Amino acid sequence: MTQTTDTPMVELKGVKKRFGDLEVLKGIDLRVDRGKIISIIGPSGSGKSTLLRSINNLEVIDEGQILLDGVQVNRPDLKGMAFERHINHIRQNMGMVFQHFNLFPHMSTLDNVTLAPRKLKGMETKHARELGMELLERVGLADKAQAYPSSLSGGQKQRVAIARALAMRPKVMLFDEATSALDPELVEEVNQVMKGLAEEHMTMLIVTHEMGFARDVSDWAMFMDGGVVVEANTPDHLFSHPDQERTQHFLRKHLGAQA
Amino acid sequence: MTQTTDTPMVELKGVKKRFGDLEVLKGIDLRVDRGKIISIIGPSGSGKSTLLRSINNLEVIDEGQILLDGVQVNRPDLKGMAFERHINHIRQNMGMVFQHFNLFPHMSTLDNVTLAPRKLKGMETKHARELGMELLERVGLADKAQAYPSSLSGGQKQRVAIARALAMRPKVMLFDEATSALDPELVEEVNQVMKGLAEEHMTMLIVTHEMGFARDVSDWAMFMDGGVVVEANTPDHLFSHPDQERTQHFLRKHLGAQA
Amino acid sequence: RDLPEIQEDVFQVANSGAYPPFSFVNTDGELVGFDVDIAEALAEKMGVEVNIQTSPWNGIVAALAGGRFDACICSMSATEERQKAVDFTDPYYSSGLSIWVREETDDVSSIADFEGKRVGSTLGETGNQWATEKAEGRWRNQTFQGLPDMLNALTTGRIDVMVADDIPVYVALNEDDLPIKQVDVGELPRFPAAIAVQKGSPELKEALNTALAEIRADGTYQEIVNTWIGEGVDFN
Amino acid sequence: MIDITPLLVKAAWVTVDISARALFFGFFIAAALVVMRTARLPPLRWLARAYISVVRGTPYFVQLLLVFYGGPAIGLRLDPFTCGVVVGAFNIGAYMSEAMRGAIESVESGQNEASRSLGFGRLATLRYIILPQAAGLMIRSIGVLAIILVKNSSLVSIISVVELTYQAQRLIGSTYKPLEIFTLSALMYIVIIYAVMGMVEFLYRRATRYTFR
Amino acid sequence: MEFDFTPVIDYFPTLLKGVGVTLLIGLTVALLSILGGQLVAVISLYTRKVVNWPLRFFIWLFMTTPLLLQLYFLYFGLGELILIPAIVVGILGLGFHYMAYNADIFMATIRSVSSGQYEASRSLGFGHLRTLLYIILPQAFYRALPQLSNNMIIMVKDIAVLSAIGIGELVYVSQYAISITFRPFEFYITIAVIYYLINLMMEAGQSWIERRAAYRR
Ligand SMILES: Nc1ncnc2c1ncn2[C@@H]1O[C@H](COP(=O)(O)OP(=O)(O)OP(=O)(O)O)[C@@H](O)[C@H]1O
Ligand SMILES: Nc1ncnc2c1ncn2[C@@H]1O[C@H](COP(=O)(O)OP(=O)(O)OP(=O)(O)O)[C@@H](O)[C@H]1O
Ligand SMILES: [Mg+2]
Ligand SMILES: [Mg+2]
Repeated sequence: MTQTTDTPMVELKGVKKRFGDLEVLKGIDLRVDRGKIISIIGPSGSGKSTLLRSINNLEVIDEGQILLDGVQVNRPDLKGMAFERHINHIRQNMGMVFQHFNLFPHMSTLDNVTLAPRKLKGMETKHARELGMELLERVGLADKAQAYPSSLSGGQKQRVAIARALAMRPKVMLFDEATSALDPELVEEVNQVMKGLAEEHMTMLIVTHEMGFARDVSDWAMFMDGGVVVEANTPDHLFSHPDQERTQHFLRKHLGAQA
Repeated sequence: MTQTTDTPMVELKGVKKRFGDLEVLKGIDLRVDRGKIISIIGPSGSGKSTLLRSINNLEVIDEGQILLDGVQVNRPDLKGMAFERHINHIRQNMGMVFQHFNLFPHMSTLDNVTLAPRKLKGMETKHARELGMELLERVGLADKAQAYPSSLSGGQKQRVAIARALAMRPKVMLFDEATSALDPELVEEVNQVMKGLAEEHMTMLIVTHEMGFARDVSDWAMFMDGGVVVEANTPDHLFSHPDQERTQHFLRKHLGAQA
Repeated sequence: RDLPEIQEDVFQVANSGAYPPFSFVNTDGELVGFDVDIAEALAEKMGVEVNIQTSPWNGIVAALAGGRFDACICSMSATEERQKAVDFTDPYYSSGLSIWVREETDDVSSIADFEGKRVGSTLGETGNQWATEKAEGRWRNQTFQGLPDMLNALTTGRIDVMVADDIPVYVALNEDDLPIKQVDVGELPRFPAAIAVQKGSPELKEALNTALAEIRADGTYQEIVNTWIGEGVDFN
Repeated sequence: MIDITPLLVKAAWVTVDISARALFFGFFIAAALVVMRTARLPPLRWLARAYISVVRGTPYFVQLLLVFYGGPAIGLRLDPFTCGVVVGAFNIGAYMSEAMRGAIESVESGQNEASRSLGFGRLATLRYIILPQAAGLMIRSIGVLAIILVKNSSLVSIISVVELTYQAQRLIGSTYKPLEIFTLSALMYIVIIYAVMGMVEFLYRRATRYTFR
Repeated sequence: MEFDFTPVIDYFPTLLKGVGVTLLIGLTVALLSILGGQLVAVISLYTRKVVNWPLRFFIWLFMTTPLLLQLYFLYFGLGELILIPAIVVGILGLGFHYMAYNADIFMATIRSVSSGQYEASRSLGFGHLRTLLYIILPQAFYRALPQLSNNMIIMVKDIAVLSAIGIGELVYVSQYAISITFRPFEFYITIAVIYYLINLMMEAGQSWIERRAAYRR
């Protein structure tokens, strides 16, 4: 799966997705280079979650192509076990943090984090625990290692979800509003973590409603509405002088604060 | 339950709550007057959700008193059916929007919204539908009235949860990060809705991580950390010149943006 | 209940209904058999109205003890242990154990030859107890719920030797030509079959004994034997 | 073979009749037990728990024998059929209450909280929110219990109710045709239980419709 | 009616042997039917119709026919072809029977685990099977527990049906003793007490797992 650095890490070509009559993605094109952070903003229901889920093949797209590091993710030609092997391999290189966290309720926090490295990479328990504790430390939850998800606060759950995704050391991380339940201090810390990861060439796609966060953290920003990409640009440009009227309207509040 | 307007709408006196060994609320005092919006901010795990849940008696507090419009909510003296009647009555006057939304998955969006007025207030179906559609309109979801929660996006779910809580026309609304999944445009709209409600004398307690939102919308702001109220003041004061170092540290990012 | 109460009411009699030719349900759904006819003859002599019902064998003692009926005319062997729990009348016939093997079996001619074989008997019958007590680890006992199962097991080779009350097997052989044969292994115990009544009903027991003697004396008894067991079989 | 079929059909109807009645009454006993188990008065909870424990803990046929033969001693003289229905209902009720409790507990706690916070009482919450979501698992569990009830109804023969299995055994005793009669009675059980399964499947699909939207 | 428990005491060693057989069969069948039930549920939920049709039919057969008939068929019917030892027939018959019941419950609880759990595991790179194994089945198991324990408690008592093929479990040995001593009530009360003790152990196990599960919801 190693390609020259010219290959974009994530590439989408004309991706379309329908739910029944509702076309949620209407032909999305996107290129994300290695080690870049791209943020995706847009109104509720515009298809942001669906886009991330499609990249991870949790939604099977109807048209178009999705490539991870040059390898095609959606493979309508592969069937059964062959596709199964293919997609599991792909997904091990992608970490996803869900809008609803989806922690495993029957496992302690630490087990949530270490399950994948232990079972998928065959990491020894001891080593996995060290890694897990290190990650929990990083998100400020070392003291909750033995707690079960049901006793965690919203922000704590979210941080466990982030740690769980990071534990596989994926090439790409997909965050679906992964900072919405984080307080400003933690946003700052998570921001640092992300920048650190980007320096280690991890690529990140972040769906967020927090314009300030998007602006701070990302290398590229994309505004979606109604299943299409309205505008994509550097965050500075997009957040300060959006070209499209639709974007201006959406960011009015934010632009107001800027002015 | 009607009292003179001097009676605070919500009052907490020395509220303490423990989970096993962990003391999550360490004696909280709070007064919220009728028609006021108060926002509660604080780091993750500081006890904000627990506080709201305690006001609604979803967590039974260990010490202290909680009063709604002069009537005591927690009543350790009442047992069995008597308490049951008491608390159901109290809760009908309080709307709550959960951090995880908790929509009813077996009902359409519209039914989620109209269930309580129909069954608790005996509102006729026709009338309830009108009310429900009006509320869904207000949160921009009239077209999803017949959809089931599983097909809604994160922001859409959150708006249904808000509409559901509003349908009972409560005196007090408790929002637990009720705007975290809303995009800026909707935040603006929800903000308008809230202000409108406040003018109709609805009292609101809002837990949020969005300092901008908190500052804009609220009449009073409270900063919590480690189960205690560190500082409470007008939003202008709290967000611009917090008195406590802890608050300054927490708001550093926000203060920086201000400067 | 003792006799006076029964005379005012109905004499309730039970059998298992699954032990041909003594008691069974015929293809018209009627309960018939040797035990049934005996019960009717006795009731006539005693001048009481009778009702004959079935009760599964494994619950029949409980039912008698629990007072669901007054007497069990059900081909029950009157053993000593049982006499501690219920009262028995005089025997109304005596049955013997018999030993059966498959036709091709030729190495069984005495009890000693059971050694190492699989021996079947029916749960709750005297043959079962006999086989269990005699085995002393020399052979393996297997127990069945009823004669049909056991016959099946013998013919399919699940057991090598079958210990059973003789009459029912003869009747079964009349119905169906089975590849089995009886072997003589010498002296086998014979058990007197008697009517069981609840403890503490001496008058009923007396009346039954009197009636038994009467049907024996007037030939009714032999008629019933002729009908169900065979012409001229001496059944004492 | 033809001549005994009506006898078996009649006995099969006894099996259906006794099971259906036991299931019907058992359902209400179970519902009462579930309510008692969550009651606020501790003695009620203990009583329910003890009842469930004892009834599940002892064999059905012993319960039948005790009530049928022991009953008259305390003035409870039931005819065999009634006794089968009553003991069956109280027996299956204990199991069913556990099945119901399990289904109810499988609904996420957030659902209960959301409903309570709207002002719904415990019963209304159960009625409108919890039961509709628990219904799927509940129907399947009760379905399994109903099937077991039909099959175990053969145990009531011990108190001399002539139901399908006992009738078959009696007829085998007189005809010496075990294979034919067992096959015939098996077919009847298949028909009865297949009907139960069909009903369960229908109700289950209805109850879980929303998960497929 | 007077009670006299001396015969029970005389036969107590025999009864204990019967208890041993009951427990042994019970444990084996519990294991077989729970693990097998999960397997069957998974196969019938997740494989194509052609694959799972025979399995479903097999399950359907065990669901619809009484245990006694199944045992007769396995013991006598198949006996024409191969002689399977009674104990094996008993364990298989009982095992398959309860496997069918358990599978039915597992199918319902597996489906009740939210799709988010499945997706979260898949997105970590776990395949379908391992997702089932680590994520779905444990949660489905917890939810199935009350009905599962119902099934297992009924199963323990159904072991008595095995006496039909001559297996010397508890009820069988007591009926033997009753046929000799004619003391039904004393013996039935005794076995009721023994079963109750077994049941107490099972209930203790159930509530132990349930407490853990409640914590992990
Ligand atoms: N049921 C519970 N059992 C044990 N501990 C709990 C339970 N619920 C909450 N806690 C703990 O109580 C503390 C406060 O939780 P709470 O949910 O009130 O935090 P919060 O301020 O809402 O945080 P966030 O902003 O992350 O939502 C946390 O440390 C949490 O782990
Ligand atoms: N399973 C589904 N079936 C039908 N419609 C769906 C389904 N999932 C999503 N949708 C619809 O697709 C649209 C896009 O949803 P998506 O979750 O991608 O929005 P989003 O941009 O993530 O919004 P938000 O910011 O509110 O999370 C919404 O209108 C939603 O109702
Ligand atoms: Mg989304
Ligand atoms: Mg919270």
